Amino acid sequence: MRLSEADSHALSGAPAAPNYLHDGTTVMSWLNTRDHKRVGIMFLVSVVFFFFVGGLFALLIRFKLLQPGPFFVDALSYNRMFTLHGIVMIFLFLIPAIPSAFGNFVLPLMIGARDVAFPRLNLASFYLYLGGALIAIWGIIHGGADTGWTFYAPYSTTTPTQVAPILIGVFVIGFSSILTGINFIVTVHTLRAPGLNWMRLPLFVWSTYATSIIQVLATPVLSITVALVTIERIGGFGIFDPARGGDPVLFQHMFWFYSHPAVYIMVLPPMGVISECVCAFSRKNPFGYKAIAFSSLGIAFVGFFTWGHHLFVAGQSVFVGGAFGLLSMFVGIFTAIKVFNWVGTMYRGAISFKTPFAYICGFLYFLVFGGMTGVALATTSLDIHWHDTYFVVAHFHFIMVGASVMAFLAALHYWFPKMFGKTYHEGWGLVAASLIILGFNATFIPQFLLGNFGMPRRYYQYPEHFQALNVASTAGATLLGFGFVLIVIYLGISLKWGSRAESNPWGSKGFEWLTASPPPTHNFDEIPTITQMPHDYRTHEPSGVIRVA
Amino acid sequence: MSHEAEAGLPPGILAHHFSSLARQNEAMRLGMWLFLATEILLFAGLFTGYSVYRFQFPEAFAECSRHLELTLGTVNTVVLITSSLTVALAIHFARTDSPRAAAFCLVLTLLLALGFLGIKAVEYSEHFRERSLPGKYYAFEAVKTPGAAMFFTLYFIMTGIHGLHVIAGMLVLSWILRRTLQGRYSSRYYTGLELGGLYWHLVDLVWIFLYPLLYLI
Amino acid sequence: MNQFLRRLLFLPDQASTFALDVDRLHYFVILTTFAMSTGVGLTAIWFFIRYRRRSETQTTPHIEPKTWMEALFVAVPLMFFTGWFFLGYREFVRQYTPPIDSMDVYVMAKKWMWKFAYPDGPNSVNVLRVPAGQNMRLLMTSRDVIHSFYVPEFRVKMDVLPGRYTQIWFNATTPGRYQILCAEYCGAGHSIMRGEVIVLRPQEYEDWLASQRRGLLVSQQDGQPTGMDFVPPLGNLVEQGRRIAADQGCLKCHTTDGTRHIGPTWLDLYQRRERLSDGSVVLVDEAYLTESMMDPALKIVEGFQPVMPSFQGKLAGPEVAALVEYIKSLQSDAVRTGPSEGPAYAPIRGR
Amino acid sequence: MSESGQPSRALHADESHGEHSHSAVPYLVVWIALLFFTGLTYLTGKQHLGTWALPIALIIACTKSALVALIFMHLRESSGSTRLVFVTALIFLVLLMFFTVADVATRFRPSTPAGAPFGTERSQPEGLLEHELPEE
Repeated sequence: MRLSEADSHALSGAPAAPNYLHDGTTVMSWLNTRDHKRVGIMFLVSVVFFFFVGGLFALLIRFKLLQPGPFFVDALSYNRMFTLHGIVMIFLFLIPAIPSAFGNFVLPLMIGARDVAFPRLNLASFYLYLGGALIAIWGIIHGGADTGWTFYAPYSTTTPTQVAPILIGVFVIGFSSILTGINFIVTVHTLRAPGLNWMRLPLFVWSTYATSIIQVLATPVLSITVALVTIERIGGFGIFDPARGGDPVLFQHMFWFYSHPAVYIMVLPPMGVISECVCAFSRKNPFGYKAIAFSSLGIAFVGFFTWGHHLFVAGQSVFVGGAFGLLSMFVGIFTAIKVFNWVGTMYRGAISFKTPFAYICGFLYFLVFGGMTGVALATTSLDIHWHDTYFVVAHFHFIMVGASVMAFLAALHYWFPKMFGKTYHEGWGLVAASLIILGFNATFIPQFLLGNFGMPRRYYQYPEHFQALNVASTAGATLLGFGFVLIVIYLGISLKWGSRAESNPWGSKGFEWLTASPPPTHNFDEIPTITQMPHDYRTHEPSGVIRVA
Repeated sequence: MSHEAEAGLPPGILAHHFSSLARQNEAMRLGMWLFLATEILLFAGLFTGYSVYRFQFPEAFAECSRHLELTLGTVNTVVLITSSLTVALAIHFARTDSPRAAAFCLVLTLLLALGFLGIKAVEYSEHFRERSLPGKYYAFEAVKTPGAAMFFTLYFIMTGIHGLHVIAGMLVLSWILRRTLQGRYSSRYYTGLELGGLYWHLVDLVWIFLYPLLYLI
Repeated sequence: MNQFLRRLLFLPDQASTFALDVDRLHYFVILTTFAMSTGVGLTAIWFFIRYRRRSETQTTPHIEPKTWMEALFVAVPLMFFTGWFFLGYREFVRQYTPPIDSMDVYVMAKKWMWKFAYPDGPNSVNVLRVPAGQNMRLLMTSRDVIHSFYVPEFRVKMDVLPGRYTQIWFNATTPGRYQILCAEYCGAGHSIMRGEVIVLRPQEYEDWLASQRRGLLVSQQDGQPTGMDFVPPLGNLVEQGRRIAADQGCLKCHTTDGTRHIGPTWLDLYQRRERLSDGSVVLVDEAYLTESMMDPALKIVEGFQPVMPSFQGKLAGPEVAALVEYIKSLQSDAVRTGPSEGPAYAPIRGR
Repeated sequence: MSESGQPSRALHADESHGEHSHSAVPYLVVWIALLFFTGLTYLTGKQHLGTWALPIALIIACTKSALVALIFMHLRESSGSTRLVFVTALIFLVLLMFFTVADVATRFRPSTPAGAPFGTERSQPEGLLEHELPEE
């Protein structure tokens, strides 16, 4: 939903109470803001823009794969396309999407704070993100890398394509991720409203807190790995060069030490969003609040122990492979706990089927299916056949598109009235949701079968017998593309001409709904004193009592 | 929100959204420690590389570390430890309301840091002279065992990145020196100085591990 | 049942001893996954229908899960997952530890082609001939970047790392032609880096070997001869090893008839327990031989002077392989009984 | 505090905590201790003890860093969360190093030949199988 600066003027036309959107409508007031809500909106706009850039690359790749032989593009540009699809989608969309866009907006509201702990740092984090993105785009324009988003040495250190600018871009975006993580951890520790102890924290705050721990502790290792590859490319120091004693598997260890926890950066905030939406739309208290909260922390910590399951087939020792396989099994347990508790939350609730709830059903199915194929991959012997085939591609797309993007859309619709004070058209919402769920299945179920059939990933040309499944997958991909475009259309329309939303359209008892929507710049006139758990629907009165402090 | 208790502070210290100065100090300290955790993990990557290659080429690493300037390395360690002391004393003087002494200690720290970089420059020039350089530039006659180039690759990358952190620490300390001279820090508010000190202590901490691993084993 | 499920899941046919066991675990895991996800989806839909919102002001009870429920949510998945793991890991260890009596083939991956060197057969490009029912071990190395040797029908895959050996083994059961695919991204030609494994009946394999040795097919080069690599087969690896030993001057110091000379004799050297100058004993295997060529001063045999120059930079992978094979062939009783490299649990060396 | 124990002789008891009466004595004492340990590690390092060199050096370095962290960086007086952050960072550092070195150590032996790696393109010219072999 392309909210350029001009749109924000149109928004302010509606005669609403003075809120953060009116508070200064010049471009400078947005670009130089200290308000966590405006930084959140700016992140949201840029994140959605990059989602469509990445999506475009995805459609080009799927279009090429219609034919087994050379078609539409040559090998080198095809390799560049899937590399840039990976980099743009992961570093520019998935990692900042929910923590920086919705986390920035909603977290201070949920804990009853006026702003994040370090507002200037928050703005710096946005500009680091934009700076890194611009450097990466400069690299893309000048030819872009053809190494895959994993930059495996020694190919990444020897290929003549423009890898260095993209590596520097990823390095800078890493800092933006670190600063956001630091900001959220300190905010949750020091800026909670009176009466809001740890056991009353909303579940979205728990999962964003756990994500921030991963962001702070894992991203530096990516920074050093990316820096070493850049040093190797420019200086020829030979740290990953096998001819000089370098060990390519060392690169993979250091890369996956970041990238596996990064997968949990991408999936934990969506789980937080789903916990909120399930409670709000089934109007019931979270079933097993402690279980869901602590399993978020569990995923954050145990996630650091399992990176070796990416190296089962990479020449890693059999003994250490077994250790990593066993540890990977425990991470699956925490996701299972969450799923059972979400479904438990629906039991004896009062479920209203709105668009976010449609995305929740999609999310649940895809998270369980994607998650369990992940655990199947971690059984070491099956990974031998599946590694680096389309089975793995389908697995992580089930989690990233099936779980993360669905939850992103659920969050977008759930907090749309809170952020913009407008309601979207429910009918179109459900149409788009069903289009996306159908298109998603049609795209990635054939890829699971392609993986079983033995088609390796990142293949420009493939043997003929894989063509049928590839054509089916491409058809599904176009359907998926239409679904996303449809969302942009009707959300954009309701931004301009949508009817005004009242302050709590869903009747949800999450803490962020205690204040007006869209909220005033200073969030709360009076900081509320929280008296009960979030989402406690036994009575009607709000879950926080506004007492004169 | 009662701000009277925090009166008597220079303007702009207490941010609007913090309830009390103690809470804001707590937040800044926690934020700084989280940043230090990222620095520790940044060097964790380098130490992993060191331990993997030391495991693969034990003789080459032992032999090469004997060709490093051990005396200069030890002097550097003493210089950094002393600079850690002077930064700690600077914080102590700020807490006991003697900003001039604190400023003097900060100047001492900056001089010691310059000394450290100077000694490092001498060592680097020595390496350039005897061609004991990383990767493809390695042409050191004294050590021919395979894996020797890898030792110097790690030596230059680890000490180089540590040197960058020393320079960053000097910039931070000189910024804090300026604010100390402006009389911003007193026993009621010295958090800014303390955070600068924390960063400098971390730089010293990393060198405490680098020194034995590179020079002595 | 197996064929039905295999075709349902689009699995390639099972042409090696691994395939059947791996596929059985595959069916168990995939069917449980499918059952669990549809179960969760259906419960969600059933809860939605059963507890849909009746009125806008409806309140709902506050329900907390009982501890046994939470324990169940943990125990059931944990049981499944650890069960899968132990079933899978047993198979993984079996698949990555080659049996002692397997026949070795040296594989060299190079940017966008595979080269195979048989110890007692010719070299070939992109075509690997294998006798059916025989355990084959592939010792693989790469010339430039990481490739990955992948034969879907054998359910076999291992990355080929530059600068070091990785090993893999399989026992092809049904004769036929199976595609070798490169599974690790290695540049523009990653998707056309395809070879072929031709599984022959043991008798056919012997005939093919004999014809190769007689040089009948000297001119016909296996697989598609690429321009720069036209290679007339020049006898097998052992002969090439002998020729290199002569050219590089190895035989000036090492004798092949057992007599002591400047360097230790090569007769019966393979699998011998050498006593080193520092008193420790080392088993002579491929790794020790490679290491001694690249870094002779590292381990000196007792009673010999460290005069051997290092061949680092002078010998390429296949040359090293040829020399190792030649040394292996110098057995007094001329029958090579030496076991191939054992599993990865050999004692960890290094200070 | 899970950091390794205090050095035996360095700190004496009369360390007072008052905001104004903060004394500089502990800093000086810690400084002397650090110099002592640097000397200790210098001497043990010079003797090149072989297999015991690494553990000793690491123990001394850990004690020195514990001293710096506890006293110079005021970890002793700071709240539980900052200590937790420091300890977690150390745990993950050890975790990354342990599994990576364990992998290199228990790998299929010829996979990491002690001598320089062979057979890679750039380390030497084109190899044997091609036509350079001298004719019979």
